Amino acid sequence: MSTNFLQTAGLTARYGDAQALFGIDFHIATGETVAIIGANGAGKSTFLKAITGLVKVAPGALTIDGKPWGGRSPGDIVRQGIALVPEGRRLFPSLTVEENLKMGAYAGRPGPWSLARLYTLFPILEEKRKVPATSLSGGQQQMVAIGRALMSNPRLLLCDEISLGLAPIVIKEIYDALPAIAAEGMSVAVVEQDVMVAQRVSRRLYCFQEGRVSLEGASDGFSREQISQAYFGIQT
Amino acid sequence: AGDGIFKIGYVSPQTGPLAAFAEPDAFTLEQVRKAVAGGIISGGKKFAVEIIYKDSQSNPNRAGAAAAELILRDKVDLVIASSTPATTNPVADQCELNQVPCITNDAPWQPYFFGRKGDPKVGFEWTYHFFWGLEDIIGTFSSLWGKIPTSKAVGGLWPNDEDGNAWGDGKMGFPPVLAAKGFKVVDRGRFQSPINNFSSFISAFKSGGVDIVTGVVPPPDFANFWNQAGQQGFQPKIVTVAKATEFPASIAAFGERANGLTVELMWSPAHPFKSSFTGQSARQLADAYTAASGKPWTMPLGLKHSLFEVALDVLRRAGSKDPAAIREAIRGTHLDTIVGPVDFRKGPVPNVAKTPLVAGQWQKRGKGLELVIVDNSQAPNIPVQAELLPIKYG
Amino acid sequence: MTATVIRSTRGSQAVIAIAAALCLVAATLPLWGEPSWMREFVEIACYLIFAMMWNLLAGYGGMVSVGQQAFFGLGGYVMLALGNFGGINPFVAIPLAALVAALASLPVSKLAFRLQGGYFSIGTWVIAEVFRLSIANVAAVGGGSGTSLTALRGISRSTRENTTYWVALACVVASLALVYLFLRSKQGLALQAIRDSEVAAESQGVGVARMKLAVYVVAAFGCGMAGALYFVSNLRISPDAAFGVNWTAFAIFIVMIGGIGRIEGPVIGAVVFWALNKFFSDYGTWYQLGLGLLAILMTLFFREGLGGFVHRRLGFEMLPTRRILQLAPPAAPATASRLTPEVTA
Amino acid sequence: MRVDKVSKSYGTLKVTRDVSFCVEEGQTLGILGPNGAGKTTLFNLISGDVRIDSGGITFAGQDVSGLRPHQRCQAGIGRSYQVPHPFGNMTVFENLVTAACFGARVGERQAWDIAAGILDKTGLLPHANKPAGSLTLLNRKRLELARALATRPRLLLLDEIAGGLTEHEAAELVAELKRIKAEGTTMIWIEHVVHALMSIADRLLVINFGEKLAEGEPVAVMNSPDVRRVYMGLEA
Amino acid sequence: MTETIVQGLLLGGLYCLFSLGLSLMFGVMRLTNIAQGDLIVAGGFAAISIAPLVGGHFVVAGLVLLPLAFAVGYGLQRLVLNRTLGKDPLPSLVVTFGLSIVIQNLLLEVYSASPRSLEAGALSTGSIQLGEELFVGTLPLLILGVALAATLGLQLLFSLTPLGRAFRAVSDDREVAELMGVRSANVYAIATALATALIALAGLFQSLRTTVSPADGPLLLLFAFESVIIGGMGSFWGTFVGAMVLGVSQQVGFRFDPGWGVWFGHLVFLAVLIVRPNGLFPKTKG
Ligand SMILES: Nc1ncnc2c1ncn2[C@@H]1O[C@H](COP(=O)(O)OP(=O)(O)OP(=O)(O)O)[C@@H](O)[C@H]1O
Ligand SMILES: Nc1ncnc2c1ncn2[C@@H]1O[C@H](COP(=O)(O)OP(=O)(O)OP(=O)(O)O)[C@@H](O)[C@H]1O
Ligand SMILES: [Mg+2]
Ligand SMILES: [Mg+2]
Repeated sequence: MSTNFLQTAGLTARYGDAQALFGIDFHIATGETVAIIGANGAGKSTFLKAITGLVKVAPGALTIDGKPWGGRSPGDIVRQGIALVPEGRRLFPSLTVEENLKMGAYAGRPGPWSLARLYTLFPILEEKRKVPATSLSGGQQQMVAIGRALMSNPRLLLCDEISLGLAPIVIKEIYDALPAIAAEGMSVAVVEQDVMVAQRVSRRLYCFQEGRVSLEGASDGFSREQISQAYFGIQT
Repeated sequence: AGDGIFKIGYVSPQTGPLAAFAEPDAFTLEQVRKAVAGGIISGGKKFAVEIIYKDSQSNPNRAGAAAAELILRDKVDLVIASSTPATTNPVADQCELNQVPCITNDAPWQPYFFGRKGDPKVGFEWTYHFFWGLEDIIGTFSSLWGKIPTSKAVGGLWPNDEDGNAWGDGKMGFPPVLAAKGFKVVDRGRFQSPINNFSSFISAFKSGGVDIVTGVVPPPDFANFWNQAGQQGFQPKIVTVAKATEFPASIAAFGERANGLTVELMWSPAHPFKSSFTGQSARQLADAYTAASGKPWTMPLGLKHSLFEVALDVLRRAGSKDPAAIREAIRGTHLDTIVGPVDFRKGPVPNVAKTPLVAGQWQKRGKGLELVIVDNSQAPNIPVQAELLPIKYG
Repeated sequence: MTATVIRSTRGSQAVIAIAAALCLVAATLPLWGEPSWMREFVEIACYLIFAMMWNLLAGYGGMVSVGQQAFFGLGGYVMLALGNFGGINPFVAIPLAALVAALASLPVSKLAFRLQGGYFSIGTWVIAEVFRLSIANVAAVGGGSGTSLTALRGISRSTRENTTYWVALACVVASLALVYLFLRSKQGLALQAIRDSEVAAESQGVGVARMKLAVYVVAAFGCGMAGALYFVSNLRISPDAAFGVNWTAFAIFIVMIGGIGRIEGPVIGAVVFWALNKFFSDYGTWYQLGLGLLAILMTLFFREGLGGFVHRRLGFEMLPTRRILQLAPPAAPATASRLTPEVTA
Repeated sequence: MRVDKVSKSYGTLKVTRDVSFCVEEGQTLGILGPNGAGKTTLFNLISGDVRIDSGGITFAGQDVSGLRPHQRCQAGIGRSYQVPHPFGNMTVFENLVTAACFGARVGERQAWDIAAGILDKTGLLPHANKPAGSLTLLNRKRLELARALATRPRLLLLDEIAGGLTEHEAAELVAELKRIKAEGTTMIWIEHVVHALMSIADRLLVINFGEKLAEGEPVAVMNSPDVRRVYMGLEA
Repeated sequence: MTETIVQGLLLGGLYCLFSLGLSLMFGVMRLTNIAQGDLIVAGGFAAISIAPLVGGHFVVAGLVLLPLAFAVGYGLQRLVLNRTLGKDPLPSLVVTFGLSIVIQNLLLEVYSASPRSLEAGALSTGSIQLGEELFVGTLPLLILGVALAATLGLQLLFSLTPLGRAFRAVSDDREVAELMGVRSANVYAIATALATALIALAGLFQSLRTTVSPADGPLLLLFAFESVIIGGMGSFWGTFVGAMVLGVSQQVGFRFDPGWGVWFGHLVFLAVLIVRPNGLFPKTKG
């Protein structure tokens, strides 16, 4: 089942005059979980933004189901079934928990995920559904962010540092939920600073360094030294 | 190459809130230009006449700038202007400073003269004005209001502008004269126009037993007042408000509720005067205007016409382009115009000549409303056309 | 390490030299020119000074005010009061009036600075309205009807006109020089830094609040001066004329045409405005409509303005405020031939 | 420089809780902690960009907690931002001149010399006359450091300036910082690149959830089990 | 005194209609519309022009006007204002200011400077007597009712519908909202369209209650603006209350002295600015 339904080839991206990505080759198959690691500013978030259309890329650089999708609007991409859990959660502060979740369904993609199903996955959210999303604890906010992305019934879920600012115990909780989420054939790509976590949850792994892929392969195939090398470009 | 050409600069509020005053301008200018197409004879020489027309945008600031442009750039020999002190005063001030003769009208002479800080003993050197004064309007109005029985309590609507300040003035304006004539004045003070709520006025008028409302009010403010009076059940017998009810267009906006409103009348087709340069009677002039523009007659038509009558008469007598000669000619003016005789030698103060004033009422005639003369106490030579009727409330 | 810093180019020096020569020629205008030219100059000078101040505020200080007419009108009224009641020569009263406007801007800033962005704009407008309505209720200066400047009566027309002209010329040159030197100075650096990032400017030791206040006060001073000058030449003042929002409208137009955030912007804009005014102002409504439309189009499609366009075309800035560090002082003859080191430290 | 029990909350989120520490003159303190632990916030509190809710900050014997940021800068606290805030429309040189003029409060001429000297030292000289907005991220980070130096600080706050540097560049940076340190400047450095930090810091402070987790001698701190678990994500 | 307050509240109803559009556009786009007042006046003139075409009744004119205004607003945002949005408020300010000048002069050209009003028939003078000396005009009461309904409607739209969620989401974080599939350009255009419809409604009532003339716009803008700021930015009930406060303040000012009514309204606004810079009911986030 290794149909690479999403693929990038030589993807470059820039912010104004500053180039952030220098030719990323990346692919993910249906049902696969892939991790992206790398130091601060390596370009991981930029890469996810490029896939979701927040950063403009050349049309041919991004293919979904073999068709070029680069340079399309974020709305078009989300309707293709690609959802992003953005870095720093970025919930809508003036919306309640439930409204935030409903915003996720704005694109109207049909699929298995509904409010009811989310509430069974994260029961705490049902309890808190009427409160402003930003009054939740960090971990609960992250659940909302993931739930919001799931509400669009994606084929590919992109998670940008969902462990950021969370207690290790909460991180564990969230990552434990991932397999259940991915069980129905959803692909998942996680960006993670914590290498151990990344290695544990993913099948394959990309390491970014300065806007380039410095390491790629099966997650359990690397030694810590190899990863450090790719991560910082130096020996620890 | 200016020899042999008299240049007249004309400032008027073509646009802005006062634009209604300039409505007949196009017609008047065409008429005048046709009349002087062959030039005029002055001092035995033939002069062409050129008229340069500038817009004040109803803005005193622009009016002054326009006058300055006429004087300095276009080098006009004579400046004329009309329609409210907001136009006449800045224009006249510019002329005075630049030593150019100037004739204005259509603004009561007190706001013109005292508004410009004129001294009745000295007067001005270069600038002349003809119109009626507050004494006329107070006289006409009080005579008008005596025609039917009322409580004799008068409510004042005087805004904080050139006219309102003069009319409501405690020394020169309405209040002292009315008090002397046995009227009780309810004056809540100058209001800042535009104003959209008159309820404080209305309740004061009601509690003061006011039967008569007067003032000099821009049309939008009066519309507010009149609607709110209706809502609050305030039903004065007489409403004599200047400005707001002078123009057919603003009257049309009030619809049925304009019936019975009274207003000062400085010119109408019924005035028994003739034009000094077209020979038309007032009626003929009005008809010609309606025929040419398709609009009903309006008071500024006569006033603008008379302004040019005086200007041309002055230039004919001046004999040369010398400003001093033109000024002397203005001083010596004694002309029967379409708004009545203009004589600068008599005036109440130097530089001012007075023209007659009556009062009129908007009365139902056929389908529409017509402005008819109902009081001529200050100008008995102008015949009354109808009886004053108290305002009827349905 | 000793740094060589270039602050002007041949081109910009030429611009300044030409400008200085023009000023000298202009100063003799009363001897050979038409009175109407002087009159036009004075009027456009008022617009120019006002627009320069607006540019300083909006283009450099990031404060888009729609209420600068408050200080314009105040300047006019203070000049009038000093002249008519204080017996002070109105020409002497011009700087005094500007000073009063600057003082008045201190308390006003306390209110206005509570609002940001668009709300600041309309808030300043409300404040200008308060000024207008307050003055309109002062009977001594004619209330809503306004009054005439009588202090200049009795002075001959040519003396009055020539003096007004010279004063206007002096005001323009002084404001231009002031703005130019200000922007070239340390303070200019701080202002640009604030425009780029307030947070970072603050962390680099720039007192942002004080700097903004300073700009606001200077702008009020300039606007007050423009107002006093305008009404000295116009001789009649009324609240509607003095505190009308159209002053700001024209300033915005002039600055957007000339190029916002550049010193020469208002100058270019004022020249264009003068030309448009000369040829089209008789079209009244359509003229104004055209100005509004032009401002919209410039903002949407040509935000750099004519000044920016000229700068790109000429390849040098007419009135540079930049500091160019000369990289290899002794060598690089190619650069040295184009660039003239002005100051070496 | 001493920080005394400072706290800060954003709404209900307590970002800094009763953190106290002090830095001796001439010393270098390294700060570590997971993302969102409140490190940058701590800097914001010290530099005055954000007001403290409670607690006090004393610098060189003077209580600075009531001062505005620019006053603190003039008092000798210089800082760089994690997300660079260059004055984008000004040249790199002018960025530094501004900092020197207002931060170090020197005259223009002297500021030029300071600026040129620092440009030379930080390797930004070739970019001196470019608009700062056109720099690459790496150079922007260099500019952050250079600009902070131009204020002639006695205490330098550095927020993740080594992130994304190659091994060679990081080594150069460390060398430069060592020079600065040798001149007697006190430094506080937030950094995820641990080995760089270790090579210069006299002491380490680890923050987690706005609280002090560990403080002390670098090697000891890094070997403490709490830190290994929370920060490195290593099961100790 | 009761009368002053009642009249003030009725006046506030009109001000509320003036200001809802401003509040809506700022809430969704952070866009300050300087042409607000002129658009109100244009709405009034449009109603006056439409009325005779549809048989003269203002209700019918309103029914024609509202969808028209909606379309105009949509186009305005799509074609012009969307290009001005961004961190820098200057472009949108200059463009709406320019728009204000264009509208004023266009109206002057088309309708001349003469003030005009819309015939309301018996409604314009009808009233309900509440006390011995207390009359409440039917039309002002109707306006207050409509203002209340419009405020309630907007509040419900914002809090209960997907569109309202999209409005708030785009306002909070445009980028993430786009990630959810929200087309922000479209959402902005709908917001402006709604605001313009409200503006037209305000214009219709203004021309019914009094007259409109091309130069009226700026003052209406200031009243609208003051209502929004007094109430606190970004909350419709706040705007409603702000309008009431402004109406009552002006009325109290008029009672004190007719020359100082509007002035007193401005003063209350400035006082609120000093005492509560974020308005009486600021929107609390997070
Ligand atoms: N909005 C932006 N404007 C300009 N440059 C940006 C912007 N966002 C990111 N960058 C730059 O692009 C590069 C890649 O950043 P990105 O956020 O993708 O890194 P990252 O790998 O996600 O880092 P982190 O671990 O800190 O999240 C960096 O140099 C960053 O500074
Ligand atoms: N202005 C703010 N409003 C609300 N919350 C804020 C604000 N600034 C920071 N926070 C929150 O405070 C917490 C600490 O942020 P801070 O930037 O100090 O983290 P950090 O330790 O510097 O992380 P990193 O390593 O990613 O730079 C985060 O949860 C952040 O979301
Ligand atoms: Mg990232
Ligand atoms: Mg940080």
